Amino acid sequence: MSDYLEFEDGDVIDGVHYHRHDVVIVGAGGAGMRAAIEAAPRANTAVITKLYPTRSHTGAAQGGMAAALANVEEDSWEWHTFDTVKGGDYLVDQDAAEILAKEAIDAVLDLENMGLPFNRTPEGRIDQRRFGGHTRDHGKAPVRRACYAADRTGHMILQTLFQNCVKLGVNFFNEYYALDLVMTEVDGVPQPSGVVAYELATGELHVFQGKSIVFATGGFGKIYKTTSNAHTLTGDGVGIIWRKGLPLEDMEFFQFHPTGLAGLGILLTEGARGEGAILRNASGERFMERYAPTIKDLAPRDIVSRCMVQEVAEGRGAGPHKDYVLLDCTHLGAEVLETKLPDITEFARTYLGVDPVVEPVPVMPTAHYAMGGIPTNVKAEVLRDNDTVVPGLYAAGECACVSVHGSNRLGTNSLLDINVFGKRAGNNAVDYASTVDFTPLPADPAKAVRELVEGLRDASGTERIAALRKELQDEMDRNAQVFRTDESLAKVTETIHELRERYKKVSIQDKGHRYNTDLLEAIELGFLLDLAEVVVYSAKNRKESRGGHMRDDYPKRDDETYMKHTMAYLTGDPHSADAADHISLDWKPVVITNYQPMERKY
Amino acid sequence: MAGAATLEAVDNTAKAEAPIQAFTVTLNIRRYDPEKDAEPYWQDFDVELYATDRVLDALHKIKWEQDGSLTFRRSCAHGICGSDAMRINGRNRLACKTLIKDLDISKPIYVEAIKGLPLEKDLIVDMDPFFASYREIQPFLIASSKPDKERIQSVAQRERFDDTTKCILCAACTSSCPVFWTDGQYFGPAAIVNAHRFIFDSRDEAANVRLDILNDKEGVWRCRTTFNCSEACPRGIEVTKAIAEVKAAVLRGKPDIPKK
Amino acid sequence: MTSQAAPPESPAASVPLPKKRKLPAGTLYRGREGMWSWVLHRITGTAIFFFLLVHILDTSLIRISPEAYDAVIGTYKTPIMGLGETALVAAIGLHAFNGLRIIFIDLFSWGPRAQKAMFWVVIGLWIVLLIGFVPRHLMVVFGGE
Amino acid sequence: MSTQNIAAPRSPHLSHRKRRFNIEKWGWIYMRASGVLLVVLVFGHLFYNLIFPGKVSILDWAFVAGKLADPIWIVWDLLLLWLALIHGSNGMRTLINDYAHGRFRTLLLWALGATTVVLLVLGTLVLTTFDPCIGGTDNAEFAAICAAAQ
Ligand SMILES: Cc1cc2nc3c(=O)[nH]c(=O)nc-3n(C[C@H](O)[C@H](O)[C@H](O)COP(=O)(O)OP(=O)(O)OC[C@H]3O[C@@H](n4cnc5c(N)ncnc54)[C@H](O)[C@@H]3O)c2cc1C
Ligand code: HEM
Ligand code: SF4
Ligand code: F3S
Ligand code: FES
Repeated sequence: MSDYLEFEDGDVIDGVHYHRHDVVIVGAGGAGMRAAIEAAPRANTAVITKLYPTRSHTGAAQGGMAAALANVEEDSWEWHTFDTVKGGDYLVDQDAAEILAKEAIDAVLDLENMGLPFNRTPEGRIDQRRFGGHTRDHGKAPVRRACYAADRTGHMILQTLFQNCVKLGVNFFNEYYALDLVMTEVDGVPQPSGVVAYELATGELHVFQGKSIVFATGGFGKIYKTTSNAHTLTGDGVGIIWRKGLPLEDMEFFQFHPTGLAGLGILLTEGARGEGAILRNASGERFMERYAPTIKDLAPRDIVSRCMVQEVAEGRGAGPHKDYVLLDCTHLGAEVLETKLPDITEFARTYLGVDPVVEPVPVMPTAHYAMGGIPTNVKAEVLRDNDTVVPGLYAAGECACVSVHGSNRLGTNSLLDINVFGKRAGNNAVDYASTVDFTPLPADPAKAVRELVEGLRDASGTERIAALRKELQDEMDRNAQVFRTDESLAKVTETIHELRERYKKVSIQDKGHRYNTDLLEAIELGFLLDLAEVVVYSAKNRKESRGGHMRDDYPKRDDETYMKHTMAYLTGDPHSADAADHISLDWKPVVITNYQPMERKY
Repeated sequence: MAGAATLEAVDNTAKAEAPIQAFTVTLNIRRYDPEKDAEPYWQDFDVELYATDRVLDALHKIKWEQDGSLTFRRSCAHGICGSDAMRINGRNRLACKTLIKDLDISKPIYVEAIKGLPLEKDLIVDMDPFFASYREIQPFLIASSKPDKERIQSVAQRERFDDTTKCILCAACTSSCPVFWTDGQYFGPAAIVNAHRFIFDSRDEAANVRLDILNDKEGVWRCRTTFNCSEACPRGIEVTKAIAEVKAAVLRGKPDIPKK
Repeated sequence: MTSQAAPPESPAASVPLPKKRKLPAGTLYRGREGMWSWVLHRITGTAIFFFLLVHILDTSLIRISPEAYDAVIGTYKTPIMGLGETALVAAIGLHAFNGLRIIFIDLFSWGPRAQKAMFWVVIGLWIVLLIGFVPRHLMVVFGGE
Repeated sequence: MSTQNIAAPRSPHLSHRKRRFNIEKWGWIYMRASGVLLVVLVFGHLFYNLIFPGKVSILDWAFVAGKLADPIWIVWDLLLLWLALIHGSNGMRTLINDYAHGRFRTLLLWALGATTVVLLVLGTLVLTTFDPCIGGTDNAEFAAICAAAQ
């Protein structure tokens, strides 16, 4: 056993702190805290998070959380399943979608019981509203399925989960950045044994040994410039998994939300359209009537986004540069705006100086949600390939790909996802931890991270992090956004390679140890570069248009060839010039139970 | 390549909005790095900005183009995560919600850390004491029965505590309170706001416990109605009013919640 | 800001030396009506308190002898003390009116929202009080005898 | 004072204990109740002493004695004394709690308490045992009262 590290919880060896917990959760957004609420009462649990939990981006979610409660009109979880499958352009694993829709009801009731202040119906039940892509009886008409709390549902979910974590005394390690997953070779197979984290306040390294490890680190929208995502959503968790040689699924599918404040990307919830707001082009035409005659403005996001870009491309955009469309809420009246959509009303006023009560708001699509991520099964267990699980490793939330969202997530299904699969991850992690022993840590598990951190701190190159990041984001917006072509994607690939070379020559200015955010931005950029490359490489390979992935050169969906998930693996030196030399792609079949792929019409 | 061509144009939307004119703004930032400095000091930076930029954009420009060691917290960049409360021109605000055009740029913009919490580095303070007093007021629903479905709550009852559910725990209020500055022992408005959120929730059964906790030397009675908290709250919560309601509830022995 | 803002020359070397400034204590918090009314309330309250201490002591002299009392009170009858009395009445007026404002804030649900308006009402009433009192009193102080 | 050298906020030693008599709560109520009464008492007092006679110079022993010959004014001034002094000391207590720390705070609080008690007792004695006839008076009305009392 001498190959392995011997230590006690709390030891400090060579400046590295060692901790031992049955369950180690990385990330304290909705998914991470939902898992913690299950895990903490039953096992010794630690939650590592780079932000104070209430700063997580779940708090930005506005519109609502879907569940077929049928509180205001007839509804059923089967319809919800169908909508999810259809919304995801049939790339959804239908067994997972069924679980999502069925467990949605309990997920909402759990939250209510934990104290979440949902808006209420006149009878005092949880109120529900319409949301894009959610329909009654397989597409007949929009249905009221989204449970909501004004336009701050995500805020309320995040607060409620945090409140319950406080109640349970969950052990948070705030402002600890997880930077590596420790794998120990056991019988020739690498098994997860811990997580290495960097403590922002001190610059010290911590190793958390865990029997079960849950990743819930959220999305990576910062690969784009125009995004609704937070500055901190740099995909660290997904990047860590990628660097371990584990696969990533469906990375080409990124959702662009139709209504971001033009130029800024700040989100205006789809709930606005749920309440009746209308998209208009420069001439005031309600153009969605042409594209989706049945559900018009409430068509799924990929469709609406594309139509908007189309309108602008064809010269019908509004504004001096004809480069955006308008979201018209004026007919809703001040009352509805102030009571049901107060936050977005304020965003428009603050950031654009536009008052939605009297004028339409300039909007354009904004990078919003990563459908792809760490592949898991319905138990939230991470997959090593198409069907082998990595024992003890779990993922949930936006960083994971179950896949319930397929190629396009329906609005309100993600808050649902984090609750349903966050809970499952927590439960299964505890169950697993109660049956096994700790996997020993290798000698010096923090070695790689120490080298990374010290390498960057001492680097004396001439490149600046911010400049590289900006080039990456601009390029992704230009060539890998709503519309993609072989040519545009090839350009991005080239840019990324070049940026990667320049990244070797960066230097940071803050050489200190305490609160060195300069250093962390450098590390985060590393993850962004890795993930952007996987997104682009996967996108280049999928020569069809489906859901969030729209190829101008292959505008049709091609079920013959592409009705399957992409699985990407890191198999070589990421610095090699040709992405094909270090990324290899594979396919994974889609689970189909009840619904055969059909053309998507709304 | 219709799509890509369009997207070029999208980039420029913000500029298209108003006649764009960049001007140079001076930011005077209170710096402190415990590894180097014995005392905090002020440092100026000149930054090119647009009227639509926010103070957060200015800080980013400095960090990204001039001095990477400038340290501050931020995440969402639109006022919902509560990371970037700081003192801007002498008042607590969120950097991401403060537009340059709303400030007088003929003079330097003063930016410094919030007051009353231990200063860690530049604009970062230690938030642990803040969360500690939050935890003390038992900020979670306490209800004995577990119904099969949701608990029933009328629209009026839900409305009763709506204002205080908006809190993002940014600490702008607590760190603007002159009473909190004196010795930091006062629970502070944020903790009271979050207690209010549960005390006035018709589903909660432990209002008395929280009222007891706040009926204390460091509780509601220390509030001297200076209203700095209400002025500072980026969520527009009527903090002082909430505190007054809690005081009234302590005096009556129970909160005033609509019966139906 | 799409233009590729050229990063300043050689980045590693371009860190500007801090232009250090004195003023380490941080700026004065710029509160509004609520905060300044509280500052005034504190100052006036404290001032009145110390006056009251002295006032009780000097008034107690009436128990000792008329002469003692008159002697001490006599020393008060100077223009300076007259001004002091004016300040005292001003302080009491401000403290009293603002005290009522605080009570209204605490007592009525509309109070907190009306606090700024009430502050200006307090100032208004206070000015009226001073207009009623000061000229008369100063006339007595300076013009008397 | 920079933020680095103040005690960590909400340090545990000061956390709440349960007291039967809650001085903060009752103090708060008292400040408001006494405040309302004080408005009447203080302005009455000021008006009678400063405005009503029309001349500050008239304020002398005889004037006070004359005033205190009326029992209503004795009650008035007694109320004023107690309400204002307790109101003021409770206010000062708040200030001391805000700005003074540790031993110094304890010391100040004791000093404040002692001063208040002494002055309350003194003031009460003066007012209740005051004999307007200890001094000679040229006020005829007054002399009559004194004579009657003898
Ligand atoms: C503006 C906006 C509006 C939305 N509206 C809706 C909606 O109405 N309905 C809906 O269903 N969905 C909505 N979504 C999507 C949904 O909010 C997110 O997908 C979901 O909240 C993600 O939750 P999460 O727990 O996976 O991640 P997050 O909440 O992003 O949390 C990530 C956590 O991981 C931690 N973390 C990250 N990296 C590290 C690291 N290296 N080390 C340690 N910790 C780390 C962070 O600290 C954070 O706590 C919206 C999204 C956005 C951006
Ligand atoms: C004339 C009528 C008066 C009214 C209506 C009044 C009202 C009040 C009120 C309501 C408060 C509480 C403030 C708070 O809790 O924030 C207060 C505080 C105070 N009062 Fe008065 N008061 C009056 C007279 C006096 C007098 C005569 C004195 C002096 C002896 C005095 C000294 C103080 C002091 C020292 C405070 C504490 C200030 C603080 O904590 O900031 N007041 N007053
Ligand atoms: S009450 Fe307002 S200022 Fe205070 S913490 Fe909450 S959101 Fe911030
Ligand atoms: S600033 Fe402080 S004194 Fe009261 S009104 Fe707000 S808590
Ligand atoms: S960055 Fe989130 S509140 Fe400002």
